[in-house]
Order: sequence, then C-alpha cells, then structure tokens
Amino acid sequence: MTGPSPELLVLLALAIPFAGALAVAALGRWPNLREAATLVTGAALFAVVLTLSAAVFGGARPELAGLAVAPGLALAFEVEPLGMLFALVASGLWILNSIYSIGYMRAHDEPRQTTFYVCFALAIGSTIGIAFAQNLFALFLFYEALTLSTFPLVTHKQSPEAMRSGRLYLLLLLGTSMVLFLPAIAITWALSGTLDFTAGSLLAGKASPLVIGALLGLYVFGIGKAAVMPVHFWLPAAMVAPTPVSAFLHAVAVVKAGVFSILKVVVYVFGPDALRIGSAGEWLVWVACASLLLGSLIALRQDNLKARLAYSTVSQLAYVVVGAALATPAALTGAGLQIATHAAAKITLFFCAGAIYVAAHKTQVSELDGIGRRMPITMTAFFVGSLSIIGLPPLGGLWSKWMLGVGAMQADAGWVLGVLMVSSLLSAAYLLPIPVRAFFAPSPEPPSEPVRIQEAPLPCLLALTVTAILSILLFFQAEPIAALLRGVPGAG
Amino acid sequence: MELLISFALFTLLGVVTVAIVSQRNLVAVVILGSIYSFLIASVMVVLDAVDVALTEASVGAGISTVLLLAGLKLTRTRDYRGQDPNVVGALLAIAVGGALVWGSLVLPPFGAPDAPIHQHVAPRYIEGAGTEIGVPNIVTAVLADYRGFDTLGETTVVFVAGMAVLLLLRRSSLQSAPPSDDEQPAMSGDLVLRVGTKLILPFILLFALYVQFHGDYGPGGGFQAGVIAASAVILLGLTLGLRRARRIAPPALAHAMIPLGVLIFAGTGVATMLLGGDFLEYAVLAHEAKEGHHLGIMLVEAGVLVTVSGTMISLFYAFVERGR
Amino acid sequence: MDLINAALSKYVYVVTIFLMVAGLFVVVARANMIKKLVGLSIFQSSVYLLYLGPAKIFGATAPILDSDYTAYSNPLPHALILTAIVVGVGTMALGLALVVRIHEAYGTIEEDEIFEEDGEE
Amino acid sequence: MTVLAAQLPALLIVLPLIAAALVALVRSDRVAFAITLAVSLVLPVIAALLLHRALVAGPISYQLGGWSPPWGIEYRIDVLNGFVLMLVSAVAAVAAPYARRSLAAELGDGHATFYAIYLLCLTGLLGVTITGDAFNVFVFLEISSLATYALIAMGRHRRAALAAFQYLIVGTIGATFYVIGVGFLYLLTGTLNLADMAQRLAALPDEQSRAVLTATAFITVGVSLKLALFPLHFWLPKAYTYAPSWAAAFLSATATKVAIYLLVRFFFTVLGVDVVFDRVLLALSLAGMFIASVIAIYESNIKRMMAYSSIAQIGYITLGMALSNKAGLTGALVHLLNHAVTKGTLFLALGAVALRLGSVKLQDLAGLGRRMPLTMGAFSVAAFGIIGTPGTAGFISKWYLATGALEAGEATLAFLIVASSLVSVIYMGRVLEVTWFRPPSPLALQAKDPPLSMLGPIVIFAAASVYLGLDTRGSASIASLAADQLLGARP
Repeated sequence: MTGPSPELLVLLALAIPFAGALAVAALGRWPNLREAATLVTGAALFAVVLTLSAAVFGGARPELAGLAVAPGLALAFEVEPLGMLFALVASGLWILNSIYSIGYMRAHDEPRQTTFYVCFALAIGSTIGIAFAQNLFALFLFYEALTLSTFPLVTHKQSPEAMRSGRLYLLLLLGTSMVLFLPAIAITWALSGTLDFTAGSLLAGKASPLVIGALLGLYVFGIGKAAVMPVHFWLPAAMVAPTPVSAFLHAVAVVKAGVFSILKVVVYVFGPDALRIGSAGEWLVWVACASLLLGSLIALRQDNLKARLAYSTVSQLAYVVVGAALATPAALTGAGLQIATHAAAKITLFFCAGAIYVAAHKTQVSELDGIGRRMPITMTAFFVGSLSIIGLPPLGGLWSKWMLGVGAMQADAGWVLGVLMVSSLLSAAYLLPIPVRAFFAPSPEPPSEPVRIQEAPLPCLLALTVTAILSILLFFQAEPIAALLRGVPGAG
Repeated sequence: MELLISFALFTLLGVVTVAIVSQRNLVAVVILGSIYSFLIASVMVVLDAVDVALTEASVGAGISTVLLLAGLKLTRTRDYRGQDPNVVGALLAIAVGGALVWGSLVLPPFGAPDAPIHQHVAPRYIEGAGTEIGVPNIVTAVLADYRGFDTLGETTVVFVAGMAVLLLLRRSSLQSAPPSDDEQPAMSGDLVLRVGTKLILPFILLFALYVQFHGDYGPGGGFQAGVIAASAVILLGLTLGLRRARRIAPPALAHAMIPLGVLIFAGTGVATMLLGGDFLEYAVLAHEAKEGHHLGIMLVEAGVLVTVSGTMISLFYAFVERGR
Repeated sequence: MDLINAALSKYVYVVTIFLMVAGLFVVVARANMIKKLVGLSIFQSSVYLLYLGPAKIFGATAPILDSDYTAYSNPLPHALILTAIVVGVGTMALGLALVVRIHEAYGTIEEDEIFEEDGEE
Repeated sequence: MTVLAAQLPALLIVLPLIAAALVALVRSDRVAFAITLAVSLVLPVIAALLLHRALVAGPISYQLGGWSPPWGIEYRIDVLNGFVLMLVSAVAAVAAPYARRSLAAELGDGHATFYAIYLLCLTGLLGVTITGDAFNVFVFLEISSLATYALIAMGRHRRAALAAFQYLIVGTIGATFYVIGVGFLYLLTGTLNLADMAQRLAALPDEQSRAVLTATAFITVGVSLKLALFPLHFWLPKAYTYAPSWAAAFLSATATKVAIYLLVRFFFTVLGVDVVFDRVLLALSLAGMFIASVIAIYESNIKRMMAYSSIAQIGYITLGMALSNKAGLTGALVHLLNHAVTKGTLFLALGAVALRLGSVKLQDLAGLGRRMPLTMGAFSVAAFGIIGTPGTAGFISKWYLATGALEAGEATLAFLIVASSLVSVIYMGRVLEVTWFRPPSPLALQAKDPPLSMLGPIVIFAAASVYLGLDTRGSASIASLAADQLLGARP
C-alpha cells in the first residue's frame, strides 16, 4: 500500500500529542482555539493510530529505531498486537474524553484550564509511548512520564484534599516504580542481558523458579498503576480530581497502562509458559483473585458514586492480571479484550457520574433516587455500562469474562471460574441498584412540581452516549480484536 | 672536611626539629623555624644547590619568619597549653615514615654519577646552558628557559597567594586609613636602628639589583631579588614606621605590581607566539637565537621580580594594617 | 672514602625521612594552627632534601658553568625545589591570613577549643 | 589561522591567566565580571576544538618554550583529558552568568578580586588537566588549590575560614604527598614527562618495583585527599557547605573531577597499578557510596546533604576505575560529566534558594516548590539524576557501572550499585516531599524564582542532565573511546 511508511506513522503517533501540547500551550489565551487544538490533536492521533492498525492487523510489526542510549539500551519502539489494541482504545477514547472535558470544564468554568489541557495531551502522548515501547527501558521512561504528567491533573483543584491525594498518588506511583519496578528491570537485564520485548521468555532457564516468582512480584507491585491490592490506595484517593480526569485515569490511560505493562511483561519477558498454574507465578493468580473480590466487596459499601466506581476499577482490572497470571491462550485473549471492553464501559459510567454532578450536583448514590426521570439518557447509558461491567450480553463485557473463564478452564483451575462468577454477581450487586433506583424509586422532591428533563451539557451527553453505544458495538465486533490478539505470542 | 660539615649540619637539623616539635612557646618556635631554615640553606649549599639555598635563606628565614611573627602578633598568641600526646598522629606519621624507608631503600644511592637522574634528562641542560642558551648558571637556564613555564606557574602561585591574602585581610577598600602621625613604629625608639636602617637600605636595594641581573652568571634571579627588595621596604616599615614605608612604596602600587609582573611574564610568551614561535620560545625574540634567549630570560626574570616584590610588600602591609 | 660517602648518603635519607615524620606529626597532632603551619613547612622542606640530596654528585660542583670544572650536580631538582619553596611560602601566607580571620571570628586558634565552641561538623 | 590552531593548547591556559591579571588591576565589579564572563565563554570553544582534533587526529602534543619533551614541558591532549577540559570549561561557562547577582548578594560590593581568584582557580584546573609533565601538574594543582582555599574562605559564615584552613592543611599534605611520589618516580627514571616516565618505568628492574609501589601509594593518597575519596573526604562537606554558593557549585562540578582525572591518568597511563590497589579502591568506593549516603539522610542542611551525596557519587566514579574494564571505566568517566552537570544544578539551585530565603535548612524549604517552581523544578530533575532514574544522566553512568560489574563477574557489586541508589531515593525523596507537599514555611512564603541571570544556568544544567540521559553520543561514546585508549595503554 502507498502512503506514509509504518515507521513514519509510529513517529507521528508519538510526536502528535507533544506537538499538540505545545499548540495548546501557545493558544492558551484563546479558549476556543485551544480546545480546537486539543480536538485536532485527538483526531489526528486517532487517524494515525487507525492507519497503523491496518498494517498491524495485516500481521506487520512496524518498528522505530530510536536513539541508542547505551549498548543494549535504546529508546526504541515496536508496535505489536497488545500495544496496538491499547493505543487504539486510548487514542479513541481520548477524543471522547476531550469532548467531555470541554463540556465539563466550561460548565464549571474551572481555573487553570490551559495547564489542564497541556498535561492532558502530554499524558496521552506518554500513554502511546507505553503502548509502543519496544523494551523495558522505553516503557519505564514513558511510565514515569505518564505519572508526572497526570499529577497536575489529579491536583487540579489544588485544595488541601487534592494536594493530599496528589501527594499519595505521586509518592506511591513513583515510589513503587523506583524501589521495585526499576530494580526488577535491572535484575531482568542482569539475568538475560537484554531488555527487549521478544516473543518467548527472556528468562527461560536463566533463573530458578523462586527468582522468577520473586521477580514477578517486583514487577506486579512495582507497576503500581495496575492498582493490584495492596498498592491500590492511590486510585480511590485520586477521585478528588475532576471527573474527566477520573475517566482518564480509570478508563483511558493510567490504570490501563498499569495492567497493560503487567500483561506485556508477562508475555514478552517471562513468557506465558513460565507462569502457568503450578509454576512460580501461581501466587499471582491468588493475589489477583483476592484483589478482584475485595475490590468488589469494598465497592458494595461505598455510597459515594465515584468511590464505588473506583473500587469497581480495582476489581475489574484485576481480571486482566488474572488473565496474565493464568497465561493460557484464552486467558491472555480475555485479558486483552477486558482492557478494551472495560475501557468503554467504565468511561461511560464515569461520564455519567460527571454528568449527574454537573446537572444535579449530586455525588452520593443515595441521592440518586428518581434522577433517571430527569436524566433518562444519562441513566440509560449508565445502565448499559453497568451491564457491560457485569458481563451480560449483548455487551462487550461478556466476551472478556467469557474468554477468561475459558482460560481458567484451560489452566484447569475451576475455582478461578468460580471467583469470576462471584465477582460478576457482586458487581451486579453494586452497580444495578443505581439505575434501578434512579428510574423507579420516588424522587425526594415533592411530586407536585412537574419533572422536567435536565440533562448535562451537550458535549458530555454526546460523549457518554457514544461510549455506551461503543460498549454495545464491542459485543458484535469483538472478533476482529480477538483476531488481533491471536497475534500475541502464547495467545494464538 | 666537607663531609664532616655535612654530617654536623644534618645532625643539627634533626636537633632543631626536635626542639620545634617539643617547644610550646610559639615565639621560640618561630625563631627556631628561622634557624631551621638557615640550617637547611646551608645544607643546600653543601648539596651544591646554591640558588635554592639563597632562596630558602631569603624566604624561609626571612619572609616566612616575618609573616609568622605578624601572625602571632595579630592572634596575640604566645604559647599554648600542652596537650596529651596524640597517639593517632604519631602512628600515622610513623606509618608514613615506614613506607618511605621501605621504598627508599631500593632507590639509587646518593652521589653516584650513574643514577638515572644524572643520565637521562639533566645532561642536555648542562650541555645546552652554554651552547643553546648561553647562560652560565644552568639552574637559571632550566628555571627561566627549559622549564620556563613552571616558573610562570610559580609566579602565578605568588600572584594567587597575594590576591587571596588581600581578599581575606584587606579592609573594605584598598587604601585603608593612612596611619596617624602619632603611631609608634615597632622599634622607632632605637636611634642606632633608625640610622642603621637608613644606611643599609641603599645597599640592600643594590644587592637586590645585583642578584637580579647577576642571576645569569651566579646564584640568584628574579625571585630572590624580589624578596630582598621587599625586605628593604619591610625593614623600613619596622624601623622608621609605616608612614615612611608607604611614602616610598605606596600600597596601591604594590598591589598593582602583583598582576603586572604576571602580565610581563605571560606577555613575553604571547609575544613569542605572535612572532611565530611556541609559547615562551625565546629564540624568536631576536634574529640570533642566543640573543632571543637572553632577552626572554631577562624579561621573565623582570616579571618575576615585579610580582614577587609587589606581593611581599602587599603581604607585609596587609598583615601589619590588619593589626590596628 | 666511598664508604663514608655511602654512609653520608644513607644519613641524608635518614634525616630527610625523620624531618618528614616530625613535620607530619606536628601537623596532625598539634591543635594550635600556627604550630600546624610551622609543622607543614618542615614537612615540605624535608621534601626539598628528598630532591636535592640525590642531585648531588660527589666531586662535582654547583651547576654554574665554569672552565675549571667538568662535572656538575644535577640542576633540574634545584629548579624544581626553587618552585616548591615559592609554593610553600605562598601557602604559608594564605594559611596565616586564614588563621588571622579565624582568630577574629572565634577569639582562639586552638582547633579543639573551636570545635568545643561551635560543634565539630 | 593554522598558526592560531597550533597555539590553542597554550591559549586555553594563558587566556584565563591574563584575564585574571587584568581583573586584578580593575576596581569595578562590573568590569571584572564582564572580563570573567567573556573569557569563560571563549574557553569551551577552544576546548571543543582541541577535543575534536584529539578525536579525529589522535593526541596533540604542544611544546612549551619550543623545547621537545622530555627536556621541556609538554602539553599532551588525548581523548581523555580533552573530554575533561571540555567538561571543566563548559561547566565554568554555563555557571559564569550566575556569579554577578549571587556574589553581589553574598559578598556585597567590591568583590572584583574574587573574580581574579576564580579565574586563577580555573587556570589551575585546566593546567593540571592539559599538561603532560608530572611537576607541572603540581604547580598548577597548587594554583587551583590556593585559589580554592580563598574562594571557600569568602563564605559568609565564620566557619568558612575554618573550613578553608582545614582544607588548606589537608590539601597541602596531599600536594606534598604527590610531590614525594613524583620525586620517587623521578629518582627512578630521571624524567618528569609522563609519557617518557611510563616507558622507563616499564623497563625498570624488578628489585626497584618496591619504590614504584611506594610512589604509587603516595600519589594515590595525595590525590585522593584532593578528590575526597572516602575516608579522606572529611574536609569536603564543610568546604562546600560554607563556600559562596556559586563557588561551591563550580568547585563541586570541577575540582574533584580534575583530581579524579589525575588519578586515572597515573593509574592507567603512567603506573601499572597492581590488583591490590584496585581491590582497596573498590572497598573504599563502596564504603563511601553507602556511608556518605546514609549520613546525607540525617542532614538537615541541604548544602551539606548535597556535599555528602557528592562523596557518595565520587565513590561511583572510583568504583568504575577500580573495575578497570571497559564498561566500568566508561561509566566512571561519563559520570565525571554527568555528576558535574547534576550536582552543578543542585548547588546552583540551592544558591538561588539561599539568595531568596537566606537559608538552606530543610524546614525552611517547606512548600518552596510552588514559590520557586522553576528553581525547585530544576532541583527535582537533578535529584532524580542523582537517584539514577532512567531518562536522566545519572542512570547512564550507573548503567555502565553495573555492566562493568557484571562483566567483571561481580553480580553482587551490580546489586550494590542499584541498592545504593535506593539509599539516595530516601534523602532526595525527603527533600522533594518537603519542598513540594508541605505547606510553605514563613520564609518560603515571599520567595520567588531568582533573576534570569541565575535562573538561566540552573535551567540549562537541569536540561543538560536530562539530555545527557537520552542522547549519549557526546558523553558516553567519547568516554568509552577514552576508556579504550586507557586500557590499551595500561602497562
């Protein structure tokens, strides 16, 4: 095919967001132009990633040889299926996220919006870097870049509370990455002599199972973004951030980047075979399942809507870790799918939460009785998102849960399947009541006054509708993604 | 005979050192130090190092002593309470000494003409001083020509030290208040001294000039001359009072001389560069190489003289004036 | 004769090293700063001998060309030590200036007293 | 033009010297600063030309006085000291604009002489690096040392003079040790030219190897006193804590580095150092890395904390020397540059803090991040550099060091290198936590970023410490070239 070479596309995908950040900073004085810059950036980025995906679907593995920093240490990039999927999800949702942000930020006329959008662009850029990283070094660099660029977003309000949780956010993520992740990388390199992501195991036969297990631990908890318990505190704390940011953290980039990194490490560093049940990696299945159940249980007891959603994320993304830990073909596919489906569903839910806050200034679940009659579209979308999270047809969530279940069977770990079932029930228990009460419970206001539709601003509404539809599409269009994921070594 | 003297001198040296180590009265320490320098100087003569001897005599016994006494005066220290013997220090020093003995036993013996240092580089100097440079005093030839750049460095060290002391001790501006008339110079009471000084001054300066310009033929050179010239001013200041000294050698001038000498020295080097030679390659200064060397050596020695005398005088002023 | 020469050459070594040890000891062991400086100059002057001693050749004369002599002692160490002496006096002057400043600041030049005064850090 | 090119080695030393003399003649601070700045900006250009020529055309030899070595003094520039010359002059150039405001604040007016002494210090450092003559090294070492004592003594705190005096004693002992060592080598070989010396030492009969060993010991100890190798570091924290901020930054970035260069030069091109020295050096380096870092954790005066961190960082460099394989040596050499840039940032930033707050105590820095964002931002970047985060210069050094350790089959050593940077996470993290997340201290409340002349250098250094973490063509590749030459030449 003609058109730009894959290398150029990769370069563009990495460059556009940072160029966009500059543009936004330059246009800061004219809000309309500034927002336009953000949207153009998003559109351009998505277009590039989409074109790139065409090649990757075709089985190509575009590379970009960056600069060699030291022998065996290069800032290089290679697009493989997992990264492609992550990039697609992130860049795609980022557009909607931006549209939503514009509506949200303007409705609240928040201060420091320019800084906000600049960091926003930097963050998506870092995310793309993580997705396309060809080795642990590049991955780590952009991982840290993502932490630093999202910090101003989390502390956007700059209230004492915001600063407190911002501090937790930074210290926990940086701390774990410095003290666990980085040494893990060093050890990997000391053992294998390379940091490149290559099909098959870097460590096979190079280390005792004990070392492998310990190393896996360093990675799983060093990659604090994955919010595997007990390093999940930062996530609920970070909900003080404006809703668009929460959506970005939970659905688009940050936590996703975490689980994605773990998935990538499992597939390309340890190699799936190293971590099957009964191997040194087995403990991870247990930890992940525990994280998964505890997350749901805690979510049940949250009255604050965003807090409930936050713990739901902790639980839902533990699914991905479970998939990685099981490391059977179906499980890996399921993990990949879960990244996509959960993204679409969870972003919908957060958009709705934000919409409710903007339109009705309500944050507690208990306040939502009857609100569905005032915000039908929003609450319908919320309902759709919930179903996808729970994993019911006709929604994308079904497939990821399904494949994970199959994966569990492949690893003949039936009990994992049980855990997944229970967790789905739990998620139904903490999500479904919300739309139900919103539609059917009597609203606290006296019924005398007529109920009038009072939705959030149009951009918000638009964004959450699209994402809701997206979750439905994922049910019918899951096959291409699955096909893409079969390209992942060990998932075929 | 010579040997006997050598043995005696070395022994004395050891004895004086012991005295210095054990002596608590600091004035005594300083005086002993001065004696020590004289002894070393004599030892140097015995070792054929006449230029070094002259330098050590003028610096060690002269300037250093004056500076130390000034330091004592400023810090109003006479002697200090003795302290319990410092075992660590002793062990450390002995360890170092041990290492030295251990290593030096295999060094080539003294006095033997076949030692590497007499075989390898030196012969060229002894040859060339006459043929290449035309300066009888080989040390001067090495100092000012073969290794002239070291001497530039040495002058720079003097420059740094002078500037540093001025920076540290100078009160606010360069001209501190001129001493009032009623101030009593250190020893102005003594008529003999006053007259004696007046009489001796011209001779000191004359000697300085001799040392300066005879440096090519006999022991001496810019450095020693500079110190001697400075000592004349210092003597003046001590006996006839600072005011007189200031009138003859204004501090501002002395300060200016410090960098000036370095400029002369370095400037000579730059000139040789401009004339197409390497830095300090005197040969290019004149049509005939030896002429060039003569000219170059004269210039740099002049530079050394200026910087050194300027520094020594400035040091004297700086210390004495800090006192009041 | 040679025997005595040999003896002398060893004797010079011994005295030189003794001076070194003594000087170093004074620097390290004495708290009074002026005494430290004196010790320092002894330490340095011992090095002068380390260089000058071997420069001597028995029966040779000072390195000043003279038709009566053919053998001269080695001039190079002389030149080096001349430089070293100058460096030494420069150090001494700077050291004394510092001592004066310290005395003005602390009123004493005994290191241990100063440390007692404002805490050794 | 070609004539000029041939004279560059001399000019590199003579220019600052003459400038110093001129500065000493002028009274006005402004003129003095102008001259200083001008010269500081020219020197890196010369150094760059020299380094370039050394890279493409091999070692440069310049005969001072036109006398051929070993009779005359020779300037000899190969990749190694070309690299160090570049480092020293570049650091000086970037830091120079900072001087005016900082000195005016800390010394008051009438400090023209200070510039003269600074230029002489620079002359001395460059002279030590460029020369190929053992005794010439001593002379210029003393030039830089005397100047350094004066620079330090000018600090405002009364302890400055004390620190300077103690440094003077230590430094002079060190220099004298060096002269003793050189004296031994001279008595054995009869030459002072380093290259010549190396050849003749190789040809020495075995029974005299004892004397060589003694010489090595004295030179090592003497120079180690200058480079503050643990446990000979005790003078450094005081010196850097009480020196004027600008001087502290300049010295921490250059002085110790030049001393290390000298040690490398003797170890690898002059003396055949036997394994014992390497093992001892290795042990001391490790001790320094950990002990100094641990001490830094308990420091509340950040300048002193940084000083101890410097000692630890010097440990990394000597560690790489001790490994004496290509990767290790490359790590050591590249860390000369990386640490210079990083620590330069930190000390300059602290200087700006001192200017605004008049204090560098940890508790006074609370909440400073939002008051002096650019300064503390640069500080934070450099802090990550010290920790050795990927993407910063510090990481590159440690990467090479770890590689060297593994190549030497010392897996535990590689582990210790990683572990020690975790210790630095503690003290640096502590500073960052306080400066960014604590409510502002009363002093911090009215603080703001320093004037551009000071902010510029800080930011440039910080940027460099990141750039050198990503693009290592200018640093690591040259360093590895130098390492190759050294290992090739090692007797």
